[in-house]
Amino acid sequence: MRYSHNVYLRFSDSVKLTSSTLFKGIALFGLLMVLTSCGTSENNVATGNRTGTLHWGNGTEPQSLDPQIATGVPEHHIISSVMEGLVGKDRKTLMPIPAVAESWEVSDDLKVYTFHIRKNALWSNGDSHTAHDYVWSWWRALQPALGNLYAYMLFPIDNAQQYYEGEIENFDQVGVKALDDYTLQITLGNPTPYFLQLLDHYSLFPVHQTTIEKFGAADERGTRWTYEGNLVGNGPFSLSDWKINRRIVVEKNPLYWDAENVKLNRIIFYPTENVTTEERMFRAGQLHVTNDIPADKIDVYRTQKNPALHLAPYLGVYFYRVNINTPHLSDRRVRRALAMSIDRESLTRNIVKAGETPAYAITPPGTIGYQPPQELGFDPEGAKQLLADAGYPNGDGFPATEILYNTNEAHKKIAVAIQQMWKKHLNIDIQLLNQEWKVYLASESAGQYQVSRAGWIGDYVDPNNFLDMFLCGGGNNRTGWCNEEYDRLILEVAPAMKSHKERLAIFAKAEKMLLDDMPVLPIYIYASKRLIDPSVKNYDSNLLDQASYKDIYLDGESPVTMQVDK
Amino acid sequence: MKQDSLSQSEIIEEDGSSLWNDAWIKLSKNYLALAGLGILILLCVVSLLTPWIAPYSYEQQNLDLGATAPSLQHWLGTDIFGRDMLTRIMYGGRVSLMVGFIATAVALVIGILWGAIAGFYGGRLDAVMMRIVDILYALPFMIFIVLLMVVFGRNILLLFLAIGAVEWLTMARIVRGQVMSLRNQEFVEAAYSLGLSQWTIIRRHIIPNTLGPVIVYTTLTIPSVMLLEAFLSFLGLGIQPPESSWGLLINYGVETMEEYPWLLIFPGVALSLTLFALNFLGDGLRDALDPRTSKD
Amino acid sequence: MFRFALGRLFQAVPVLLVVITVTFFLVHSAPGGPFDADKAVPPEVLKALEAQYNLDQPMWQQYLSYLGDVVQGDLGPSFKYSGRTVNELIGAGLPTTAELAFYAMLVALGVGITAGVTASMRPNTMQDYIPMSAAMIGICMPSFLLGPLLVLIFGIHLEWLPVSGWGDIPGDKILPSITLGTAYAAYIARLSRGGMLEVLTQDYIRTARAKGLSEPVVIAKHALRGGLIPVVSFLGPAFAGLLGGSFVVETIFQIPGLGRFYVQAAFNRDYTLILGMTVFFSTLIIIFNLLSDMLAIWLNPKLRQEIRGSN
Amino acid sequence: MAILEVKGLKVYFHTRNGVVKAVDDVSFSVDSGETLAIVGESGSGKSVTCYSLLDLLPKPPARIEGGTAFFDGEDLLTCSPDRMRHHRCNDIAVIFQDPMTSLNPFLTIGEQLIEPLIYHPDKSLIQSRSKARERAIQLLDEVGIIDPDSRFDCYPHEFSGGMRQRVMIAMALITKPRLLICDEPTTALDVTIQAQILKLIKKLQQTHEVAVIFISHDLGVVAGIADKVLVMCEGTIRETGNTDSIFYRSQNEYTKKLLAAIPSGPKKLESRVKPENLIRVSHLKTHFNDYSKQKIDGKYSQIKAVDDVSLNISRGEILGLVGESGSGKSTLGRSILQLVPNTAGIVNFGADQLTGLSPRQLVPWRRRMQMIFQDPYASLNPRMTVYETLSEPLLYHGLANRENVLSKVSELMDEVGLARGHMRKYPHEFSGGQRQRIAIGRAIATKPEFIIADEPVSALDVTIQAQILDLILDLVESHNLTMMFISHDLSVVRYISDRVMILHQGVIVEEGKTEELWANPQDPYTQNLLRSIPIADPILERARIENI
Repeated sequence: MRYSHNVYLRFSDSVKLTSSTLFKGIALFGLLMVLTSCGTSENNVATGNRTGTLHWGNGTEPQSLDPQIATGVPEHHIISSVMEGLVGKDRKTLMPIPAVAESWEVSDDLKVYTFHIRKNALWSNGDSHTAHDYVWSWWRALQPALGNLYAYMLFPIDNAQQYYEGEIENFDQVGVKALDDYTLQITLGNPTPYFLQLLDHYSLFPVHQTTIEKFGAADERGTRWTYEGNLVGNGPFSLSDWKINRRIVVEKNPLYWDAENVKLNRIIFYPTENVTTEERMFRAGQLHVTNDIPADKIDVYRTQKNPALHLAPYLGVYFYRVNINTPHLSDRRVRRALAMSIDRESLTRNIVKAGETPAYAITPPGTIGYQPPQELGFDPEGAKQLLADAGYPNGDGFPATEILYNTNEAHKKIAVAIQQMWKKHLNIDIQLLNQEWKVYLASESAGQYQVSRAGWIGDYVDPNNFLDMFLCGGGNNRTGWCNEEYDRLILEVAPAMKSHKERLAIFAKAEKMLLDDMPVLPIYIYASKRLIDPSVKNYDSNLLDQASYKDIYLDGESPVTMQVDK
Repeated sequence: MKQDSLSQSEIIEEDGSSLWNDAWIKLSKNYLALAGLGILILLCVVSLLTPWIAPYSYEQQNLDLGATAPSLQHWLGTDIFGRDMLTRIMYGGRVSLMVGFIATAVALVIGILWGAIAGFYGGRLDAVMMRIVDILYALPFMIFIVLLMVVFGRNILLLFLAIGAVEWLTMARIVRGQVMSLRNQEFVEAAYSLGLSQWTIIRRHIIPNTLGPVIVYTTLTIPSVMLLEAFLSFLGLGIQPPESSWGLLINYGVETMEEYPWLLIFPGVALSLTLFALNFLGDGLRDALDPRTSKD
Repeated sequence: MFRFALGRLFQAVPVLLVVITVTFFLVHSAPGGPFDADKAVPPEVLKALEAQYNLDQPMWQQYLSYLGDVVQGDLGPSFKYSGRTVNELIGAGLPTTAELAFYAMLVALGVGITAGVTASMRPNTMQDYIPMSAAMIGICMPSFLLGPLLVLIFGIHLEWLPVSGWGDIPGDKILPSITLGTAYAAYIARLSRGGMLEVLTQDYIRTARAKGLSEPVVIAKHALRGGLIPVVSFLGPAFAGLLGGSFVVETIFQIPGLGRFYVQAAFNRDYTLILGMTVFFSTLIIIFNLLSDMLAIWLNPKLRQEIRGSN
Repeated sequence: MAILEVKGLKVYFHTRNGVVKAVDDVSFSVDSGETLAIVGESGSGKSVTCYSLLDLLPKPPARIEGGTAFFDGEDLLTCSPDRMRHHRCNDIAVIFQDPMTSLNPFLTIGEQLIEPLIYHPDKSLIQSRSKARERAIQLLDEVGIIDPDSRFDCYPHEFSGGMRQRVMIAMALITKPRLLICDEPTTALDVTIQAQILKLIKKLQQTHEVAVIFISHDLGVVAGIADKVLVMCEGTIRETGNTDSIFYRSQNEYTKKLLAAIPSGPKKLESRVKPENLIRVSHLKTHFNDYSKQKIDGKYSQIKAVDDVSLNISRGEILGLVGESGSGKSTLGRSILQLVPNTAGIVNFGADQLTGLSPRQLVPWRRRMQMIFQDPYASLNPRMTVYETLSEPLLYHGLANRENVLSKVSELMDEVGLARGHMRKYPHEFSGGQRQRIAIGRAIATKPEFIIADEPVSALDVTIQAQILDLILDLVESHNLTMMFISHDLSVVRYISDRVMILHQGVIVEEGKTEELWANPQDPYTQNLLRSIPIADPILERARIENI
């Protein structure tokens, strides 16, 4: 018998009472929270449609809004709303259209461009906007201390590269001249058919000298001139608020030369890193436009024939690099076998799903009329034969091979599918290795990989932008592949061609050489994927996925029409 | 004294039998705990036999089939690669259970020893040891993992190490708290006055009496270790596709919970089942290992 | 009490120093640099960048100058968010994260203590089993699952609450607070149940009943104080955990808090930001542990007097 | 006229292992102004009886199976919770055994005192805080708290044990109850304090005219205070009657056994003291840092638990060490055994010096000297069976090997009077007395020469106490042990020791041969101590109380 003396307690009969006092506290707290939530039933989209505010899902938080420091797509969106270059692009065809320059002439040798700057173009603080701004801006862009990763965009300009690399010291020798306040003359080193396109790239946008110098030296990184309240631009909108990781707000710029045609009053850019969340925000009416769509959601929207779904080809290629210096991968028959046993049709249809097109060449087809050679289609039998020829009949003796990819669910899915395809068609063992982004970059550039996932997004629409990746020892080559004839074609022969057609033929020849050797396995051509509320008008999908914010307007009233994108 | 080493080894053997034998007898009367144990054993057996009894290959894809809801062919449906979910859950269980048990065991051993030593000796040693725990708590875990990976390469052992390295900290704190209250108990003083060495006292008198909270914490740790494994695998430290684990399956299932709910539900059920089985077993074990609970 | 706190803070100095040192060399030895990018960075650019952030100096020199800056409260410039200082970034994220942690703590305490106390009043009955099973699930329910579930139910289907944001749309703070607070609510439920069960067997509870006090008074006045001491000791680590562990919730709900900075910084190899956040978080952890210890002492008159006496 | 009339009370405990009849068919009545003592050993059901009246038992497992308890014509066993609160607040109050645990450590005593007044269930009787405070301070004054006004806001830990019990008494009286239940109110107190408290209760009973139910295991205490006595054992009433008839003319076997078990009189055995000093302690000091006080010059002030004690113990001698709580008697014992670090002084075992030896060097000595602890619940590892507990020292010190350990353990169990069949049981499965037998077995397992017994029988019932004392005497005899016997209980020390030392505040105030010291105490402290011992004889005891 043991009743320890401390068990004589009586459990309450009035539990309800006690818990109710406690519950009261909780309820009060809950009530407070709910009360704050009962303010409005209108969502962002509805409010935005009323007030002319566009809610834009912008991917990640921009790291800088300095056009000569920024490098990413999210930065691009914001910068292109607050700044403008000499030349713009038609939002459908991407053909050059006048922007700050109302007109321009090109010399017969295609080397000298003369731009006539609008007299009514102003900086957002009211300063006048002149040709000298461009000379100064590009001088700044070419200062090595600034650490401009896009300095090479200016290299078509005569002597720009030499100046940047310190071979010449006098900037006057660089081919940029302000003939007068409103006339800018640019001399190129070689004829560059895509030069006008470059002018719409933010790295060639003008920046406001006084503002920059007010906050630091011209070539100093990370000054506060890009903050809200400080930034002076020349675009249709001006920066009014920047809350890190929360939102960036741009307001209509009344001093913009074309202000009367700008219909939006305001754009709010949200950093939406998490695609799944972004999609939910869209569904809850918190966003007009998303940056992306989760792959698994695409089918749902497709089945619903949801008008919000916008899929379009995008100027980028998803491919695998093959490290040529890996013994068993140095045999080009092996590489070709690998390429031929990827069922790209099935992959794009079943895994990536967003209307991406299978890629059989590194250059996206249709790039300003360029059609790359396409010969290595899906041919498992031929691949098996090639592998046998290389000494691995039925995959026997083929060393275990690793696919390296950076940590990401989408990359993983593709790697898993390809792993299985190679296993099935070639009977070879493939392992997957994912590394965190920076580690992956380090491994890849150090050549410490066998097969590695890669992607390339074009900065401008020209095959050169893709093909000059694989020059001998190029910083973006990373495969160890080197072909002097290829280099000569890209660097010397193509630029010297007189006609567009001849030039494209040279590119085709070069690309054929690349594909024959297969140091890269092209997989698919990217597609831009966005969900866009039907109230957003004048948004047109294009190859560069570049919106023209000045043209967009919101109309929540008009009946929803089925939009067909292609 | 010359028999000392011999007699100590005998003590160990005796120690092993009694408490655990009695615990087992008591456990066998606790039906809930037995059910938990049964489920765990079943899961382990299924995991062991998976290569022979799995209905499909875990890596064989059927891209055109894609994700399909449960059907007669695929009882638990298929994933987006057209792979049989039942098979993948079975294979995933192998990884998850192994990681869960081994990594927790690593954390358990380090945590108990660390906490017991710190708590028992107290004073400056305790202060230093607990400051080390503080420091480890504060270090950026992700950088640590990435570095581990780079220095040692990819290795399943490393996974255990990494998980153990995180989970033992809390365990050490719990055990330390327990030990500090135990070390002033009279039976410890009695053991001390018998001339037992400190190590023997820690091992025979202190640690067995900390088992209650340790077991409860352990049952909570195993599921969270399984989810941590998914995170580490995602970072590239753990297992690599096409292999999978419950944690990874759940991780992916969350992404598609609206479109393909079965990709979340079934691995989730597997994990929850383990969780509850562990919980019941843990509570049962705690009671069974505490002789005092038997008569009330 | 003051001297006690001072002593504890003094002890924290070497801990912080070791944390800074280890983290410093850890991040610098991690592969990949802050300026590595998808597109190859020209060597001259890289050189310019490294020169600007003193990365071209010997490691020990960088370390010493960093230490010097930290002592002065300057955590340096962020490498990645060009133009922002680490102090500024922490300043931008802290109010949000602190607010989130605070609400989550309210949820955790409110729900946890209610459930724990309710369960402890009738142990081993349904009134005990149901909240405790829920707690079990709550502990193990990862927030990456709970968050989306709540969003789908309350944000998408019922359309009661916003699915993301923080302070942008009314009510957008509710779901994140619940998501973050749930795991802690579950822990607190278990702790308070355990604490209450122990206290309810104490003689002084019986005394209180024998005095003719009503049950609510017995629970609220006599039992809670002692029964919640385990919870109070848990508050420090919990708050630190809430602050540091909010990353997942911040990502799910697009909340501009510190957690996202921290993880992004780690991925970006933003050395100064990683270090700064680590220093900041360790300091917070130390302070919160101290605060919860002080609260526990303050709640216990005997300890309170001993501490006061030692002053 | 009976204020409380209990008839046929049955309280059963429904546990997983069956039904325990804690109280079985108990009937009694208490008159106004009368003191009823309920006497019994632990587990006799005496506390359960009283708690069931106030609905203070945990349900489950307890269940009241039958009976009535009429208080003022209302049955306490069936009344509503509200009525019960009413009774608790107005009519019946309880003083619990341990004032240390029965007061809420988190609240000031003032707050706890006034609670029944400010939370009174009857709204019209709720008093304001200030009024309640006045009443409480007046009562505190009445129970002998000095400076009640400022002590009102102190916490329980700031009071000594005796003062705390005074607070408890004030708390019980604050509602002006008509029935006061005292549950072993002095058991946790030192004898001198006990005497004061008993006197206080007696006085208050007379001034407040309350009926008292006095629960106690101590017949000496009961003898002086009770009008009527109820003897309980195993849930049933064994005998009931007025005090004198129970003490002088008891017919009941159990009552007789209880009375006989009270240790009294001198040691019966011959002394076997040999003229050889086994233990020599000279100028021993054990000081601790006082963390509760301010540091002076960076150092804590010292608590002088043992302050310059010198003593010798001869081989074969049993030295009784007597002191009240806080006198440093336990610390002295532990200091001699080198279980706490000595601040100064020398301890010799035979010819060898123990002080200054490292723990490793002490190991062989540990075998030769052992300790028996006070609390048989705390001193046994709850997760080790009897076999493990007893075999551990045997194996560790190489006194047994694998083959013969079982038989050695069996022998030990025989020696301390435990059935061999209990070898695989855990401590909690035993009663207190049996546990103390295990602890004694562990102590003698190593065949020590010297044992310090630290209050080995204080936690035990009186009948068990007698058995254990006899066991100890037997073992001292058969094993040629030398012993230091620490106790607060003078009767026990007298019963067992050859020589006695009185320790007060770390200093030995008096020492001498047991009977000599008893007959002629010199020190006033010793005199007071001896005077305070209750005597299990109503007439003598009443006279003793009168004389204090």
